[in-house]
Amino acid sequence: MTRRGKGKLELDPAVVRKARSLARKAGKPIVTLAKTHTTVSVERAVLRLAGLSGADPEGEPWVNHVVDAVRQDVGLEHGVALPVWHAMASGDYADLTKLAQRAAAGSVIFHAPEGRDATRARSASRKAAAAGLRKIDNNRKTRDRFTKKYGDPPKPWIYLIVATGDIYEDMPQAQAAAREGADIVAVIRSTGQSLLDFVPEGPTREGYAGTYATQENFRLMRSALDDVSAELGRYVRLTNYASGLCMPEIATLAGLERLDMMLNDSMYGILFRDINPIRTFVDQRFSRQIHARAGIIINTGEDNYLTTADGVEAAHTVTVSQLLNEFFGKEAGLTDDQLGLGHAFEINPTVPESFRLELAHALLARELFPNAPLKWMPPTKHMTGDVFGGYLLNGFFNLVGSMTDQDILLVGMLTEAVHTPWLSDRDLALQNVRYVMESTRGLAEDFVPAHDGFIVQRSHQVLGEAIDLLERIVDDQLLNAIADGTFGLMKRPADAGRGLDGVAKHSSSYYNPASELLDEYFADAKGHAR
Amino acid sequence: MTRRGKGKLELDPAVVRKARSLARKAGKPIVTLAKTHTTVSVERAVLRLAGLSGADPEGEPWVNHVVDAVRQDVGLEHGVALPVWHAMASGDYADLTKLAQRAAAGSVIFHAPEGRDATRARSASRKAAAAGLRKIDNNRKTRDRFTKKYGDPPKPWIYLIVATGDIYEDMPQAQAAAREGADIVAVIRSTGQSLLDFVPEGPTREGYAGTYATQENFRLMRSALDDVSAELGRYVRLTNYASGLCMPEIATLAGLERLDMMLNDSMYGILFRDINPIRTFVDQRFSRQIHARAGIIINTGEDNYLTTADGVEAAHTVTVSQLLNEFFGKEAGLTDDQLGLGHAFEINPTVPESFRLELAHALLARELFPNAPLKWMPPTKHMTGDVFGGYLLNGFFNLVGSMTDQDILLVGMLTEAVHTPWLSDRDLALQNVRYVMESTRGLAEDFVPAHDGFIVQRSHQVLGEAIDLLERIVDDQLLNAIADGTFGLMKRPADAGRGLDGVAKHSSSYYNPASELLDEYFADAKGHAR
Amino acid sequence: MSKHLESHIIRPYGDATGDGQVQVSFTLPVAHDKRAEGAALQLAAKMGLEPAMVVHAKQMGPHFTFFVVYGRCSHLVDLDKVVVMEREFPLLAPKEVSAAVKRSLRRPLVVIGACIGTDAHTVGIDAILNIKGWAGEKGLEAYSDLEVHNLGAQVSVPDLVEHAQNLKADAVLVSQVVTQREAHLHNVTQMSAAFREAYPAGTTPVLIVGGPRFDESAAAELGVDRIFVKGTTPGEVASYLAHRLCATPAGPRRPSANKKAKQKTKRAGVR
Amino acid sequence: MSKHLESHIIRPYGDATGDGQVQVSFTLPVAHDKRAEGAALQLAAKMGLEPAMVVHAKQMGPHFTFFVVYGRCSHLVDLDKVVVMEREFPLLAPKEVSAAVKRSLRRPLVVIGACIGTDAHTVGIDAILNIKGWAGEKGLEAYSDLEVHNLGAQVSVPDLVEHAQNLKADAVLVSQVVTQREAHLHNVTQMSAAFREAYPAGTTPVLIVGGPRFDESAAAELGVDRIFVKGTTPGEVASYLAHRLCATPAGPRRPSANKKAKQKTKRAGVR
Ligand code: B12
Ligand code: B12
Ligand SMILES: Cc1ncc(COP(=O)(O)O)c(C=O)c1O
Ligand SMILES: Cc1ncc(COP(=O)(O)O)c(C=O)c1O
Repeated sequence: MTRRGKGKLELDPAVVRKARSLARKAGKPIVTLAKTHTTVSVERAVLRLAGLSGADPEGEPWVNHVVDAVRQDVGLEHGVALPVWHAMASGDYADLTKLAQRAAAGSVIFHAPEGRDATRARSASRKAAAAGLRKIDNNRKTRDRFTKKYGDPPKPWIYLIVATGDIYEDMPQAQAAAREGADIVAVIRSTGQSLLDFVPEGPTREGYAGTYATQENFRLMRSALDDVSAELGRYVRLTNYASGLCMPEIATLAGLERLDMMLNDSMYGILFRDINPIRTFVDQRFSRQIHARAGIIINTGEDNYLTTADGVEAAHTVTVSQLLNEFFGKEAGLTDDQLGLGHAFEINPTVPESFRLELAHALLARELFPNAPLKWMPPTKHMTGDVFGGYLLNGFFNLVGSMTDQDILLVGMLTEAVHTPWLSDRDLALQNVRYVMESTRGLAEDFVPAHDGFIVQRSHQVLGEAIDLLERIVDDQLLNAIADGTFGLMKRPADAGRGLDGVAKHSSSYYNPASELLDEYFADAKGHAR
Repeated sequence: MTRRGKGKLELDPAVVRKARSLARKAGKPIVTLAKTHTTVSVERAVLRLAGLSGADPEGEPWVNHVVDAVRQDVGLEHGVALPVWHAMASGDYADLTKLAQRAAAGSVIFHAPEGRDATRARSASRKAAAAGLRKIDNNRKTRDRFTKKYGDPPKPWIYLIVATGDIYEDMPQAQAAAREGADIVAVIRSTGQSLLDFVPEGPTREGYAGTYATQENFRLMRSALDDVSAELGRYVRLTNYASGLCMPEIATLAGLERLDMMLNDSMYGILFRDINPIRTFVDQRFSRQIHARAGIIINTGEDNYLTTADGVEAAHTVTVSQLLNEFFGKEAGLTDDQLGLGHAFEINPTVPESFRLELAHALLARELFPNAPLKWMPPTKHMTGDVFGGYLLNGFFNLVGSMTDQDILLVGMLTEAVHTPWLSDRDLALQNVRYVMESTRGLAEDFVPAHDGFIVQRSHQVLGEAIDLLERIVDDQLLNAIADGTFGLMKRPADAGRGLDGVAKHSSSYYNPASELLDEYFADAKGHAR
Repeated sequence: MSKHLESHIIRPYGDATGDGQVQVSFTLPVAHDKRAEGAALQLAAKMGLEPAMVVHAKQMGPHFTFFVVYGRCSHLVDLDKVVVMEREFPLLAPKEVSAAVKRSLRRPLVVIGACIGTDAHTVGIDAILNIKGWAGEKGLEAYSDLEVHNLGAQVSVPDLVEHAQNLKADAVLVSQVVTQREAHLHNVTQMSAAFREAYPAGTTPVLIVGGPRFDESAAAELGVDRIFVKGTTPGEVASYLAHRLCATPAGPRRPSANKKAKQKTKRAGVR
Repeated sequence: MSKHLESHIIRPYGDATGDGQVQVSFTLPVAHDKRAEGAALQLAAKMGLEPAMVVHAKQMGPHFTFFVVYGRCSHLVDLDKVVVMEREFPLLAPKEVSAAVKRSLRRPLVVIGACIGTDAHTVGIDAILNIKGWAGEKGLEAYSDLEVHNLGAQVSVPDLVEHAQNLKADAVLVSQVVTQREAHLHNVTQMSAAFREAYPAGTTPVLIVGGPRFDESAAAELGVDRIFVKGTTPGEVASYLAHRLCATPAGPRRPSANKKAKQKTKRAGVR
């Protein structure tokens, strides 16, 4: 195993340490920013944690009604917890839903409580949030029980995508995928959900090129997979996307419905959805704290950079992003085994020695993050309508996965350039993976990059370029680097992009019971660690 | 490069030496047998070398008429040279063809000359044969000139098969294949030609699943390839089959028409065509002397064993056959760089670690025969109608070729289980090879089988089994081993099989000018070597 | 050789002229058994494959089977009946485009581009617009007399129209890559209708859409002026702009395509 | 789920019931250009693919282009119209076969096998005959009351007939794997005719042929009693022999198949 010890790339530990400390330097200011701001979605997440769900007849969620109302009356900067639970204490509302309905009707006026009122509201809200976190903790225990009972599948875990747009079609397809050998099923979202500033409600039957992420859809799919897990005697994991404008809420719902992995990248929303950077980073930290608490493995999105930038030229931006995701993730309480850092097989296959370059990059990630469950993503950009050539390319992608000992393998489709996967595409893809994994099992031990050879030199070069870039980022600040198009060639200034208006700087009296509980939890988690 | 020095498999030189000396022991008696017998085809080859070609109106070649007539009159045991050139001297025949026509008409009676007649016939026949060998020598020079002029393509040489059955369809297809990237074009033969005890004449337009091997077809195809070689500035080699009942004649025609490689296995005819073992070994030695003289690279047929026997269980029979082919080849004057020893990717792909097993076997051949232009053959037996899976499997076959540094790569077809190759099958196959070779170029240097690991141990095991088998063969004689079904599970007793009646033991007065000249040639070739 | 070029009736080619050989694969919603293979052959026959061979059949789950079939296709292809949409404009070098713009407009030609709807696939439109360009050709931003505004991804139709008006766009370039449930057709039809609504008749900017799955000949139905498909290069687009906008500097500029579409849409005849 | 089993009219399935999606690939003898892609679409349309997309086109040499096409196939498959040839005999265990032979023949049943013509593919016939067997089932040589003679490869028809007569064969098993230019059909027809010629009418041994590319239902045309195809196991063949030769020990043994074929062949009516 390459996991521990010297490593095949002869990376200099000092250099690696330097890369990490640069990432810390670059990330620190962002963390401060995140700690001193809140967003509408963070506040809505608090209410969801406290048990508020459902929507009005038009489908606008109650959490949106409440947060908008509070904001109108007292602004966002104090957080919604105190005004809301103060209102609960003042008025006679059976529960939060009643309050929400009345607020929606405009018949509630929120105040920022002071003194003893504030104290009372504070502890009431803390109780409510704690109840939500308990649910999350219990789900984590349940998952642990299942994985203990069934045992975990061998690595790499096979990751398959389902995307009919209709949750009731998704369920049988997901179960079929599991029977065909999927260890992880991801339900990709409808295009555009990431730009909605609310989370749709209930089961949904139509989306474009994906299915809406809703609490009910989460619940339905998780129970469908629990059934098939029992049938197969293998715990099948469920993945969705904590990204877009509702990242914190979706993370919370994932915790409440026992999802197992969430796509959750620190910059994807900024770069690929033009979401405001500050909004993203604030939402990011909260959602990662939730994921940490829920024992959810995050999947980062470095693969996406290589769909817009070149797989060779931009290789080091992947490394930089992985280091940043690692820093932000750990700062938010995620452990190594929750960091599903992403990378991809996206080099133009006509580049000479492209396969060795892929090996160099994949092995670099493997050795930089020996304990992270790396997510290895298949070729997409260079897939064409030549489905035969595409099938071959996916085989060589699988081979890199086997030779460099990746943990999560997203299965590539021969029809990537043609359509969203067909039943038969998926079946062929799984046969491809199975052949490669079985026939090359153990080959990693015979893969020993020549000392100072092509692969070793390339990996050192990429790490070097990553360090140079991190230094530049530290100098002119990460936000500016993003603004200048450092990642994926996208220019995203900090004062532009979607959702900026949903961001507020904490007032001196800001209070968020969820954050408080989460901070305490991780504080003494660290305590124990020491 | 793995070619020289220690080697990745840490093979013990003493063990390797032992394997070779056992092969010599096993082969020696066969060589004696071959040196003391002749066959109708050997004798016909002498006449072809002396310039006799053509056939009667029914298509029966003149060489057959003459040899049959001589045999009738004086038997085969003295060889045909003396009776024939004695007849030429006695009667007034413009040339051999005239003699043949008269012999066919039954109006020639052949005698075995004595004394001065014999001496005269001997030198006349020697002159005639020498003229033929000069043609062959000139062809060799021409080839050398071309390869010097164009330069040889990089290894591995891409080997493609053409098989329309019609030489006039074959020519454009072969040129197309060359333009698509083929370095070697093989025209496979019509089924059943190997069982004909004569070589068909002239250009042919119909064969089953292959095209007849005739002198004219050889000439046409070689000149078609000369044209495309000039066009591409790359010398494209031509391959055919020196096997079956007419092996010596076909070898001779190959030399006379400047073919570059010939399929020529010491046991294929015995095992897969049920040709009598003695007939085969006698024909074998003569044809290999011709190939040696002509600078033709032979391709042996170990791949075939694995189509009837299991790729894992029978792996060592491949090694044994390679060692025997090497011994017989060198004894007949072939140099290392003329020994295109065969092996194949025929392990059941569902066998765990099958890919590593293939690597072990391929690397063993590579390191046992560091200077032989090994011929690496694609999967056939385990190819199915799943053309996608087949395309993938061919990719992994190509990868073994790249990682173990093979010299001649026979390109596999995704439709192997379906039909003889289509134009598009060949084009897809070449794209497959190109991707694998380009993208993994140099990967061999990163392939270092773990010390005492799976691959090393497997290769040692196979070599060990090969030695055990060779010992058994040495004990109970090669001919008996063949009779007992040691190779390809086929039982072939020495006193059965086709063509036995065409074999004769030399009489004390046996004379064969071609053999004499060839023996002298190699004798002083060895002389120079010393 | 030449016969290949002359004969106008052709058939698929396996390894001999006229053999008509083709390969087909598909899934049928049945478990794998003899009947299933018969069903596969029945379908092949209906597609014109006779004789046909099922060379591979693999059951997937309890209710589906994947088939690979090879066979001789009886259908003929008549090359004379093939209708191809030839490029209706000359290919110009960047300099020539700029010259044409200068000559006819005497001001920069204003181009805006975007991915509309929920589509976030910007690589295609960027390939056309960004300086970096595509397939070795620089993008429109590199053209001296073109003023390019790239609005990026997931732009709503109202925003697009507003920008077009504020920037006085001469041409609007829209990309659509996601085609599930015909998303690209819905979005484009909606977009072109919105422009006709927002602009006085005949003054709408030139509407150009592109994407890998469009049918080049569907411009009229979609109410746009031109459709570009897979493999488009920036130079082609620039040349089209010059052809479309700089040929007749004075003359009115209402694309016949819009007329047609107008009649279709509710708002037909609005003045 | 159950609907899958009930509905008798089905369509190809891509990722939704009824979407009719299929994949096709073929080569056309034309250079690659717009017209060629149009030609590919024309062929797809004739095969019933509409809409169809050319997703890949690669020119091969100056005169050929390879295409990959995806599209919606309009054809329906009617499962009720599928004719499957069901096994007409019960599968017996080796013991049962031997018992049947003992009972009805009171002597070993003599079987000879060979690859005829120039075909040298013996793996198939060996799979059926050799003790080693196939797919976990032992071959006929392992059956106590079967006397098996495997003549191997490239046996000429006259030789085969001669052996059959000398060995008093009850059944003759012939394998044909090479199918180029219909070699397998020619050889088998020739073989069955030779047997009818050599034997008094109605006394010919049971003629069985097999190979991966035969049509199971073509026995009558080829003048043989039974055809076995891809995936045959020794047990099936042994069971058929018992069924065919041991069912009616006394009764005459002229397969109707031969009758039919007789009328076809020149020598019909010879007595
Ligand atoms: C890169 C990519 C992405 C990137 C996009 C990054 C970015 N900023 O663009 C990322 C990773 C973000 C992504 C995400 C998704 N993607 Co995506 N993606 C691709 C991929 C791999 C390549 C597309 C590409 O860049 N092609 C290269 C460009 C240059 O080609 P092009 O777009 O055809 O453009 C050329 C021509 O069409 C033309 N052209 C295009 N537009 C225009 C416009 C004008 C005006 C003109 C003149 C010409 C023109 O000129 C260009 C140059 O020749 C394809 C698969 C593939 N290999 O094709 C999938 C693919 C397009 N994606 C797909 C899907 C479903 C998605 C998701 C919706 C999945 C999900 N649910 O999460 C998401 C969401 C994105 C969204 N909301 O739209 C599907 C679409 C299926 C379909 N036909 O409906 C595809 C086909 C993959 C698949 N098989 O499932 N994707
Ligand atoms: C092994 C093999 C060989 C071996 C054969 C060794 C041997 N002693 O048999 C060797 C290397 C010698 C060989 C040579 C050639 N081969 Co070859 N060979 C194959 C290969 C790879 C596998 C065939 C096989 O063994 N299948 C496994 C057996 C068990 O399956 P099966 O034969 O179908 O038998 C089963 C059933 O059909 C049935 N069955 C079969 N026969 C019978 C008989 C009876 C009575 C019954 C009841 C049942 C039955 O039961 C069996 C068990 O289920 C195929 C490609 C492929 N993957 O299929 C090519 C293939 C068959 N060969 C082919 C060709 C062209 C040749 C050559 C003619 C090429 C040449 N010109 O040199 C030569 C010459 C041989 C000759 N004169 O016939 C072509 C045939 C094309 C066609 N359809 O016409 C194929 C398809 C490869 C290709 N795509 O080109 N070949
Ligand atoms: C990291 C990451 N987040 C989110 C998404 C999903 O995109 P959206 O947020 O638009 O659903 C992706 C898509 O691949 C992704 O890679
Ligand atoms: C070594 C060898 N000789 C000869 C042949 C050709 O067979 P035949 O002699 O029947 O033409 C082959 C076929 O692959 C072969 O491998």
